Amino acid sequence: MSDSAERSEASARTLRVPSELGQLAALRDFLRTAADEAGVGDAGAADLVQAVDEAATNAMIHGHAGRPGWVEVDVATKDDRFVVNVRDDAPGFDPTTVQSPDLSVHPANRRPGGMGVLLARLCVDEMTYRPRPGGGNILTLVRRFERNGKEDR
Amino acid sequence: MSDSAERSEASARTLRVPSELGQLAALRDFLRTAADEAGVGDAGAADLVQAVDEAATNAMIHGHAGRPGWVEVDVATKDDRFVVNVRDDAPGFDPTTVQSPDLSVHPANRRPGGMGVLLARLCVDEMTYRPRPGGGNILTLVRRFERNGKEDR
Amino acid sequence: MALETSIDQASGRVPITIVALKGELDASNFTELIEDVRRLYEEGSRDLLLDLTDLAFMASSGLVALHSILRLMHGEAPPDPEAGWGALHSLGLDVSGGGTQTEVQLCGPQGPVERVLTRTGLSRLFLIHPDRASAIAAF
Amino acid sequence: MALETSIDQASGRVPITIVALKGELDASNFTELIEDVRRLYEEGSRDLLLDLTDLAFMASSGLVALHSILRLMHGEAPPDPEAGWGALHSLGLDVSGGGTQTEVQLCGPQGPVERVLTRTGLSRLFLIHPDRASAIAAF
Ligand SMILES: Nc1ncnc2c1ncn2[C@@H]1O[C@H](COP(=O)(O)OP(=O)(O)O)[C@@H](O)[C@H]1O
Ligand SMILES: Nc1ncnc2c1ncn2[C@@H]1O[C@H](COP(=O)(O)OP(=O)(O)O)[C@@H](O)[C@H]1O
Repeated sequence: MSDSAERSEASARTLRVPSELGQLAALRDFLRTAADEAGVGDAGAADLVQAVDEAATNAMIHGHAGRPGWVEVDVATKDDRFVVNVRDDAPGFDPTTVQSPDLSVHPANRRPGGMGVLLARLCVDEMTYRPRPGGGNILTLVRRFERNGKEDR
Repeated sequence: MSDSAERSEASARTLRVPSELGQLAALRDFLRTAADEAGVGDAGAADLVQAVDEAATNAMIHGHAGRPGWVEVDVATKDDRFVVNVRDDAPGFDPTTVQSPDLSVHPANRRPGGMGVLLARLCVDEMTYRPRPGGGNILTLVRRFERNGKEDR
Repeated sequence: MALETSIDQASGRVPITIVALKGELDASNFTELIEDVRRLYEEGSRDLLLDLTDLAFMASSGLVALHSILRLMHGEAPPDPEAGWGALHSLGLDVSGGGTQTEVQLCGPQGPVERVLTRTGLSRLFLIHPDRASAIAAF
Repeated sequence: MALETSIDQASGRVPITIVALKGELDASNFTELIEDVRRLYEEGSRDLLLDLTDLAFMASSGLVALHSILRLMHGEAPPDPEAGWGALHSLGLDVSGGGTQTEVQLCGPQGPVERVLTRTGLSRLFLIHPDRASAIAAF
């Protein structure tokens, strides 16, 4: 697995940005273009953009927390699965362990914030975490889509 | 130098694509967005896009020549210099050693092709080559521009 | 795509301040939006319509901005962005009667933004109108 | 942005086939353009106008396409893309009199594309018109 992960790190289309909130827009554009090319559809592309934005924002705000670092996103299509890896070199943190806010509580009685991980989760079909060999984190997000007549080339 | 080169490899905004001609459009979009953000101006941005496209195309066609590999572009602004590094993991080749076609010969009497390196050179103010530590190539392209009243932040 | 904010005035049964958002609301700019509204409140605005028609993207930090705007427009101590999101407390709104506050209303959310509001339940905090005209009529 | 090719017919003093390019002409698609023109020549086209108005980008491989198109429209053996660019020879056009061939003409190149043509000297191979109307009048 580490072998295939490293191969994907080497050759899939990948955007790396410095850990600055002003770079989030570039990550979103990158995702949007890649999802459009893959034929994921408007809603699917928007959801992928949302999930990646939340993951990258957390890496920058909570992970790097002002220290220098990078966040990297790579994309690949495997059959009907659009697969995104969000990598960073921040301290290890597994967001799949974050407890979801209780949505049955009226939002007026909740604290603001704490919605990012939940939103990311709701936007994709799979979210898996593993530590990055060499330090940092890899969050893998998968969204299924219908390959509506697009040619396989 | 290797130290600062590796630091830039780690944190500047960077797009890596697999060595496939269908990925050139993504590299061009990336450059266009970054040059626009930096305020390089329309003509300057178009020239940078042209130079990077030619360099990346050569890395794919002549460098990897059908074998798997990657091409990576990172961008940074230093004062009035927009600096692009085009990296690849292809066999070592220094394009600054390529002899320019003789433009005084009428194009009807020239062979087609052989214009890429020349065009790239004409589009930028500096073009320097160095081998990539660990294998491959680094071509650095610099274009000067007027920071017309853009705030330094 | 950055965030552009434009401000208009309209009169329904009350004077309405309309803040139209264009672009993308994310972690890099949500505090600017809070500051804009803080200033509007200080200048006397009491009823606010956020026009989301041209907002292409809203991150979860945008939800924090909505929460903060609601606090501000209810005259609660404006949250200090420097203190981080954790410093914001839950809203002191009485929701026991099931009523929705009317001081801050939304209009025009497109698919992606609407899904964010719905998925997180934040839509329950606001009256959400399809467009500006119907929103103005509702104040 | 991919490359879109649309084909029109017009009649000047001769029947003119107009190939309008939209998008970006690069190493991934230049052979498609050559194939389009090969087919047009086989179907009888003898005078060709390339409308570059909506072409936002042309790589040096686009220049190879222009070279090949010129050969094709002069009835020379169509180059074999499989054999690579090196297999293409120089054009057998007589340029000693300083005249420019008229079978392939260009119109509408915008800044970036025009600079590519000028910087490489390829502009000397073609009559280049500002727009489609003036090009049609010139055939
Ligand atoms: N990459 C990360 N590194 C460290 N902590 C994180 C990371 N991502 C999330 N967290 C923690 O999980 C919490 C919930 O995250 P999230 O749902 O995105 O909401 P928010 O960021 O608004 O607090 C954060 O407040 C933080 O404590
Ligand atoms: N990255 C590279 N690796 C190996 N050879 C290269 C590379 N770039 C250029 N070359 C050589 O230099 C020549 C000139 O390149 P160029 O000016 O781009 O024209 P063209 O690619 O059309 O031949 C190529 O034909 C090739 O032999």
